[in-house]
Amino acid sequence: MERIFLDVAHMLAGGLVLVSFMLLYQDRMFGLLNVFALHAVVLSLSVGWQAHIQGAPHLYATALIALVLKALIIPVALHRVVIKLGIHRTIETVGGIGPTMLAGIGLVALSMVVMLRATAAADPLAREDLAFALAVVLLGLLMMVTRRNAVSQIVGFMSLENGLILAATGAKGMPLVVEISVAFSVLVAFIVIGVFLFRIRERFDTVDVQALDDFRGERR
Amino acid sequence: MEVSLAAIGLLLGCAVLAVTLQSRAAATRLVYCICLAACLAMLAASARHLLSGAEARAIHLPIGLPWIGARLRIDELSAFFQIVINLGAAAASLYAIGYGRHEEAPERVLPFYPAFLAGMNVVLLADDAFTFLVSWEFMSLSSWALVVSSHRESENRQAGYIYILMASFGTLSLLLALGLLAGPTGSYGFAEMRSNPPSPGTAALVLALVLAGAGSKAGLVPLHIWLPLAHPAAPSHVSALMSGVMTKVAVYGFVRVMLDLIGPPAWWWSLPVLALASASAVLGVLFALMQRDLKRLLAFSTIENIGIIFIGIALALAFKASDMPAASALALTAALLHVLNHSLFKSLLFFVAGAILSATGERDIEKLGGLVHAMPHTTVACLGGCLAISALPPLNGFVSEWLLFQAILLSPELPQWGLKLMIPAAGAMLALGAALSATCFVRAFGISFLGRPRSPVSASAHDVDAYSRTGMFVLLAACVAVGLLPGFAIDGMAGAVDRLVGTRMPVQASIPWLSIVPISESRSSYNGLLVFFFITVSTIVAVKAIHRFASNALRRGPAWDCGYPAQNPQTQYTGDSFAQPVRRVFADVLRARETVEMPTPGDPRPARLSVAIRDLLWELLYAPISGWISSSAALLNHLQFLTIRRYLSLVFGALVLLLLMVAIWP
Amino acid sequence: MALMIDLFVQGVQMLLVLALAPLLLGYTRKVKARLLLRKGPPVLQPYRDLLRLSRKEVVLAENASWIFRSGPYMIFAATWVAAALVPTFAAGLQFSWTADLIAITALLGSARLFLALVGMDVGTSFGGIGASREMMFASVAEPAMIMIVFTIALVAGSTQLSHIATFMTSHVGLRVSLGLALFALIIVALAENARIPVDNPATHLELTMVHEAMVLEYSGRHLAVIEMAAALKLLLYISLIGCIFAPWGIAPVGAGLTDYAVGIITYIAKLAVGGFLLVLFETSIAKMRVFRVPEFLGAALMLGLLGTLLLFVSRSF
Amino acid sequence: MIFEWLAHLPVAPVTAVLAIPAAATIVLAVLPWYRPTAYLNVVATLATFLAALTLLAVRPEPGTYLFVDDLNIVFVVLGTFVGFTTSAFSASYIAHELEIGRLTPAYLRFYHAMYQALMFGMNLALLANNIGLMWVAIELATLSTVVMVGIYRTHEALEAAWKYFILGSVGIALALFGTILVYMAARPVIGEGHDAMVWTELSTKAAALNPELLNVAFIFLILGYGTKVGLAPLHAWLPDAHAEGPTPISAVLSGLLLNVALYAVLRFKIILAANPSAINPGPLMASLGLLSLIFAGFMLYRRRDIKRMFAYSSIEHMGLIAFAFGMGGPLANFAGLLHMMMHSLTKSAIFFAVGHISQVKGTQKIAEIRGLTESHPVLGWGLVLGVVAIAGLPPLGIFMSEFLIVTSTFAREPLLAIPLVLGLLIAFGALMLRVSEIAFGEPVGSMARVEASYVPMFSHLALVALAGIYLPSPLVAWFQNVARLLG
Repeated sequence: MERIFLDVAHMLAGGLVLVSFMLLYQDRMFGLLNVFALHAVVLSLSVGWQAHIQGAPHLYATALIALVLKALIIPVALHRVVIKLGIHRTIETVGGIGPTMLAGIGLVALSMVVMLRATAAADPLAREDLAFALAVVLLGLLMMVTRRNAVSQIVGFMSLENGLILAATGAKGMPLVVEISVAFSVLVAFIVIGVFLFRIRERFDTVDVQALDDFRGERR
Repeated sequence: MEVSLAAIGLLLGCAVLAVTLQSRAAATRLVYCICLAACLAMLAASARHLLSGAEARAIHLPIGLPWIGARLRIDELSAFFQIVINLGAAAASLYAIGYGRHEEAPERVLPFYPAFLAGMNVVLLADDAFTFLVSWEFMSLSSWALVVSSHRESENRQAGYIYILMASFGTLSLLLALGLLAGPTGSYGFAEMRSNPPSPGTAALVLALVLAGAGSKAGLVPLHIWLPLAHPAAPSHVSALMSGVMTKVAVYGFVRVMLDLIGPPAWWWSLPVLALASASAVLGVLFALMQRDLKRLLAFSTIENIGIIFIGIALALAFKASDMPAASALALTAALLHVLNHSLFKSLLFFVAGAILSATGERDIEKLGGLVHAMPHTTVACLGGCLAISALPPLNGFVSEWLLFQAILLSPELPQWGLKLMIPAAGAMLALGAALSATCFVRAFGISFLGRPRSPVSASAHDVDAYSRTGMFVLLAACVAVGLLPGFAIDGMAGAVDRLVGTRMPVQASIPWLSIVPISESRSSYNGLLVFFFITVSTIVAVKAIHRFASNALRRGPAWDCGYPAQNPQTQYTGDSFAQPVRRVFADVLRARETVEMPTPGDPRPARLSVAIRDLLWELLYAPISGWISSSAALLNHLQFLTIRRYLSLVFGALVLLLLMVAIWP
Repeated sequence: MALMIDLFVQGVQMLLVLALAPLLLGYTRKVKARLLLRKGPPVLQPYRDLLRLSRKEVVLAENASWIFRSGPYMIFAATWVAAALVPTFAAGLQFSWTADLIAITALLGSARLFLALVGMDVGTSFGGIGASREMMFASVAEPAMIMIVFTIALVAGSTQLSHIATFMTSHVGLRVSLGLALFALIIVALAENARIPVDNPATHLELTMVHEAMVLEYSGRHLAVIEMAAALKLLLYISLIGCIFAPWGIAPVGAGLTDYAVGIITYIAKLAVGGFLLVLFETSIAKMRVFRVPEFLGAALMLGLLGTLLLFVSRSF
Repeated sequence: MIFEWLAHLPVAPVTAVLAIPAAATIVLAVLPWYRPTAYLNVVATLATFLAALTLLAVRPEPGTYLFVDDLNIVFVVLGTFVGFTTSAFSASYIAHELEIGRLTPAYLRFYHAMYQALMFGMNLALLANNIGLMWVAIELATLSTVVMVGIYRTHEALEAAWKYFILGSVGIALALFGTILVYMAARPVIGEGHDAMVWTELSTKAAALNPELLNVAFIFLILGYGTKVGLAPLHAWLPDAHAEGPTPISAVLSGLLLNVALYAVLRFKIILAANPSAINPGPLMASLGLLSLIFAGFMLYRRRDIKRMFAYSSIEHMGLIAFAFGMGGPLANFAGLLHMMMHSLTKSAIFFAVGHISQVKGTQKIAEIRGLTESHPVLGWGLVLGVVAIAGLPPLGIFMSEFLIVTSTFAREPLLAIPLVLGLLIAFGALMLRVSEIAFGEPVGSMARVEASYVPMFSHLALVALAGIYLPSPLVAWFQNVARLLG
């Protein structure tokens, strides 16, 4: 029985990493949003599974939040943003998809090395989870720094945060997980609202910092 | 000791008071009177301590660095320097009672002046590293505020900036040096430092750091660049303090560390000191000779005198290292005596410059001339000061340099070859410096006081008020007194010398006819009093004889000048033309370039001669540093203008890097 | 009683130098004229000149200050005191210890400083030229002089002239550094006394003149005093060279009358020889351009430094 | 007797320190009129400060969520004090902003509410006995400052707020991962559940925790919270956030928020330092600090905006403090604490002065501010005093801490002292250059006199000056055993 638990958990966590790679691979806006919804679904499944095997009912709440907020509301909202701002064309990446994927693989390897070394003592479940979670976090960051487009950066941030949730739930018996996930949802909500309100945020880069600093007289 | 503390407290209180009543008219007089009183009190107290030969007194205040507190201590050395400081400070305050009235913005001077005096006095009394450095930097800070007191001229702001920068560079070097002496245990008290001398390597480092720290404050070449900028920028009585007195505080710092705290010296320590000192002695006066600005000229000559003092200290170090206490005592006495003398005549000359400034509004000697008629009293004071600083008998400047020459003549006994070759060269530099300074001050006095007025302001000048005159003549009297009776000064400072090098010069007061004998009658002796007496007598004889036997007829007429028709004052010899021969002789050192632009015949344009003097040190040392800093600032400045994504990449990169480190961590 | 004698001898010395100075001047002029196959003025001419000058009235420039008027006396006094302190015919005079060789050099420096100042007082261009050049020469000559003093002092172990004289008479052989010092001292002496090749004492109204340019504005008694001072200076230097490098016949400390007599005679002889050599040198050389002079004096400085270094080094053998 | 009277207070001080700002947040959010709210804001912060002071007297037992010990009480008292003075300053400042119409009453309400929220967040973060709770609190504080930075809603303000927000969120995320890792490291030892996130537990059992996990955790934590501290290369948000937000917020950011983040880092440093087989966190902190010091020193030269310049000087000093704590040892830790306190006071005083200046002159451009000591003597000399203090000149407090840092470093690691001294000199040169431009010379711009009160500014400066000359021995003793606590 333990075995099954472990394999399923492992499968789900690994699935999350896989979906992160799919996110990295995506080069169309809507596709990206859909894949992110998938990401959230996998996360909520994994969290739910953890809740089941740890017998920690409060984790179901986390799973639910993840499902509702990240798999439904936010993707839809971002969809509308994309349409509103008319940026549903391709996503400019920095340094192409291929190298990015390679880098991603390197990051996964790194996280494996770091974590499996570190958690030699901990129980296997936790080890797997932590390693995958770190991988997801790093991939999320990688996505943020390799995408020029605001929406895809937000997506990257949210996938990063999914990794955190995964880690939090993987850490058996960790308190405050729900609160933390709520807090993060607030953060994400802020970001989305920000994109809504400040139209200037079409891209992080479009705020022509140079112009601003000329205006401030900062540049010589 | 208590007197000094009370006086320092009084000064600080006075500073606060000045802040409150800076607006009122009487403030100036009140503040300077208080300063005068405090300085006189400290002068008396320290003189009593020095002459009574009392034991060192220490006081421990529960302020400053916790678990150490502020330790204050007065021994012969600090007492001697306190005398020097407060003599100059008292004269300056007296002078300023009158001079301060010409200040256009007194509220920028009054609060800082007493603070400056207090700071200098605390440095002399400090007995632990923290108190020492705090007061040291406080002194710099308050004098910085005084330098920028007339802040509307951009060059004053520039001067103040360079000054405060160099000052805190010096403070940091001293901080490191004292940190080394204190050791990892952090025993910052001077007593602990004395008790455990550092290892040779550490000592060498300390020497370098102290040379940088105290040297930059004293104005040793090549750390002198701030001095000729900052000293003239301040009000004249403050310039007098900075040049005549504050540099002595720096000398005190050097002596305190190198001859007292650090323990027995090594012979080669004197080599770098000697090199820098002789360089200062010559370069300072050479540049002084080229200046048109009277106060800047005086500032440069300060560099020269500092060089002379440090030559003496270097000799003292060398003799002490090779265990020749008598010679060491002689050299140190010469240095300390010159400390006293320079503080006297340099302050005097700055007072004169201030008097000229307030009378004519000019600092440029090319615009002066003929002041001998307009300002008779100032003329006398200036003439005395010039004679003294030119090291001419029977005034005081000569005595200290004479003693220094005597010390140099003892150096063949030294075993080390490096010193054998170095010291005569230093002696030649010293003589060269003395001769050049005579030239320099003939120029300064002759151009500004003699001849015919070169500008209406100098024709219509009037002598300064009584306070300023008194301030000047007090110092002049002191110069004469030390010059005629040097024996008493030497005996007075014997205690300090004894404490530092273990012995003292033979007692001078008991020698017949009050002459001074450094080592033995047969070797050398000098009697300022008799020289003065003879000169006076023979002058009187000559005058009497002439007026007895020769005709007393006298007729005023136009100047003969080889029969040339009387020309207007502009045709007089100018300061630049006076300096021209020396400029040509030392052209390689000064990098002087003269360009003559001679219009073709028939062309009405005037011919022009323009002289450019380049300061190599600035070009080779300081310009590159500042250039490097600004270029790297420009380079790094690009980091201000990245996009958020790029900043994120920085974070990401840092994260991956550290993770890799952990991954490969054993 | 002994003090009385000492004071008397000291007084004799002071009067002697005063009396001999113009004579030396006249003597040199005479010899020079003879060497140039001219008849030349009588030897006593300088005395006459001084008398004549002192009888004339003084014509003073309008803006001449008190410094201009008191200057000559200062210069004269300083020079006279310096000359009085050099052992001429007797060592160990009463006040010989008042000032050593360094102090004497510095006394001459004071005299020079006043000379330069009075040159600038009236505010004529010639005075300025003279003053600036004089000071420029001095600023090279003085270090040279100090180096010479070092050399001698290191040999004699004293800077006290009478001690040096006695030391030299007794036990000192030929020394390389002494030779260098002598050479340097001669150069300095030529420069200090404004002799050819540095300056021409006989010139007037010539842009290269130095000493004359400074005293251009003087007349009457003032000029007389200045001339006297100049003559004293020449005497001083010759007797300096004499007492250091040819100290024979100088009466030792506490000597009898005969010794003094011998001393005076040998002294006068020394002056005669020195003056003759000086003139000989002057007639055989041409005056050099002003800006060659610093090199000339720089040579003296180098020689002095070399002598000192040699001694410093030889001390350790 | 005052103490037992305190002991019988209706509310425990700890709760008061948190409850007052929380309540004030809600009240201020609903109150419509702005002038009373400003005063209410001051009153609330004053009450918080008093409550914090009572913590000195009566120290409650460590609870499950909150606790008070020597370390965090330093920060709490300092923070609440600066919060109080800053609110006093902002009362007059904001009124002026309202007059010139940069803010509307509605935004002002929002502003005051957020101010209290910020105070609440910071106090909670400091008093939290639970690393998760602390994380939440710091996030709250961050969000409240984000909206205040953007409150002027100008192009630049929004841009700055956004930059702050994004970088801050990433930092927060990293910090959370680190927190989780610490929990994982503690779980085998302390057991599942809440206890494994409690400071008191963690610090007592620190030696037994899993070292490898702690290493990884510390990397995430120092990067996460270090972003808040503003250590280079994580500093990017700081200058713009300081420059574009309202000046009181700049003062609070520099004076408080950076300290809070630093406090978090210190807490974890203690745990790591107590674990023998974990990597020594000191060198990492020290090198990051040194990097920030030198980097900021160079950046100071090209600044045109006065607030941004002082923001960079904050980076410099945070680097210095981090360096001191990284060096460790009783002397350096003492110096670090002292320096942190002095820097908070001085820097907020400087920002008060800058606020007055920018309101009088109507600009933040250094080039348009000249001759201040002549046009506004009190303000100008106040600024000069502040800059002289921040530049580390005696007799002001920062000189003492810098003296201790440099000498102790030079005695232990001479090679580290050289870049340290160079960095200090470089920064010093830049600061003095700018201040002599601002304070001296021909005055330009408006000569209007300053309405706002100088009391907050000069009270800070007076404290700094006093500390430079005399440190009361209780404070010294207290700092010393905190330094021992820091190891």
